[in-house]
Amino acid sequence: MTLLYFAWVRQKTGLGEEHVALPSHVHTIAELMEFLRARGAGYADAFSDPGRLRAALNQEHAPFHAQLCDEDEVAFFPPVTGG
Amino acid sequence: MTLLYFAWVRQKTGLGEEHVALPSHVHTIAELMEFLRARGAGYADAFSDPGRLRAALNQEHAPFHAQLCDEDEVAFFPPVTGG
Amino acid sequence: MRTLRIQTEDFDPGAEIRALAAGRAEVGAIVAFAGLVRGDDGLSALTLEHYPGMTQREIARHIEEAEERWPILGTTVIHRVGRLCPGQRIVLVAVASAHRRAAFEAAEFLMDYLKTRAPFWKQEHHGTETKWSEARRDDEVAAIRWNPA
Amino acid sequence: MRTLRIQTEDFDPGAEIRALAAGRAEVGAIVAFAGLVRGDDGLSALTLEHYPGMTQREIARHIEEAEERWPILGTTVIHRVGRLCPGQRIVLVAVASAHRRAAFEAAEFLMDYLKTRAPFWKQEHHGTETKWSEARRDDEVAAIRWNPA
Repeated sequence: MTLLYFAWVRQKTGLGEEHVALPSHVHTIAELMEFLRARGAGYADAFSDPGRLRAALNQEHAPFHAQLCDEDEVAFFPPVTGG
Repeated sequence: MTLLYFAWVRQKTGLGEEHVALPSHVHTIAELMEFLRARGAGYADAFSDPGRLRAALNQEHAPFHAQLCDEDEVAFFPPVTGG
Repeated sequence: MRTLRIQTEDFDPGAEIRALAAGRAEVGAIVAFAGLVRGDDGLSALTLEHYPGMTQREIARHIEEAEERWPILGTTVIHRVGRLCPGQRIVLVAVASAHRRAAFEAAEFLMDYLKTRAPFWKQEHHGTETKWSEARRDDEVAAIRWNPA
Repeated sequence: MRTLRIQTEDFDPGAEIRALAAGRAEVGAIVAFAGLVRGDDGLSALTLEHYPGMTQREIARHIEEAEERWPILGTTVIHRVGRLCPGQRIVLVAVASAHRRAAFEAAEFLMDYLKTRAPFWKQEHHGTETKWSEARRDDEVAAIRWNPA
């Protein structure tokens, strides 16, 4: 799947985009965040407080209980500030 | 006093501006309209229906009972249509 | 910063918008309204007439009222008179402010005044026919909403 | 007629306004909003980041919603991203309609969306200090007024 990070989430993970295989035990965005948190110090920092994050699934805002497939594009970012 | 006519009032009187001495028996805009109506066919037509006219006294909208002085500028016109 | 002109010549909306913001870092929002002559019902031209002394002072008074009601930083009002054909620009109102809400409201307030109560009269030309426009009810209602009795 | 661009380059409000009206005799009103970077609190620059795939489709969807809600004849939305300094233009929304009320309301609706819910993130540079802007409460309220629950 494609993962995108914006604003300070991108800064903390150290990258804007990456491609990962969806682990078999990860079915929701919440579980994906849990999985990502274990990938290193930057990720642990970025995903330490889910309340500060928002997610999009295939370019639409999505709640953390949304179900995932391996072809999905999932984005993580802080609440949008608008233009 | 200075009299100004706009839009179809100007067309009916045949002129946009004129200067007249305020007759001693004319004290209000209503009386001025009565006086003007007697000045010829074009004036009679222009002032035949006061309900279709509006007036301004010294460049401010004014009711027909407004009092006049000889130095005043009085304008007659149909209701404004805006720009 | 105030610009108010009644003129027969055309104007350049882009240049007026630039002038309102030029060198003023506190301006965050500019709302510009450009009005054009519509070619409805086979209209071939309009002729606009106004009462010059009254137009200037009434528009200036409404700009002052807008400045009192909203925190605006600059206003431009340009209105054309004379003969205008469909597609030609007839009026520009542009308002600068720190934030968008004030700029939107002040621009709409000024346009409602100009379109309903400013001392302009319009003659409509349809081919060889000519008639004077009547004052419109819905426009009166639009102006009244800023000054409920 | 729809124009939607997210770009780093500047734009020309006058040219965009002209393009919206060009050759269309049914357009009587154009409302244009130009947003500029304010130099408040010693701001030296902003850097805007966005989510390209989402920005385009969300803005397009809001333009469609505006077209359904108001009788509008054309819409232009241009939003800049990247590094912007105080005084620079950041956004343009322009709406053409037959009458002014629809153009004012649709332009304000689109601006409220862009300023509050569009997927942009802003980094504020004050000299050598840099911080991410927080989402603002009053803007959220402004967006909600178009969609009361």
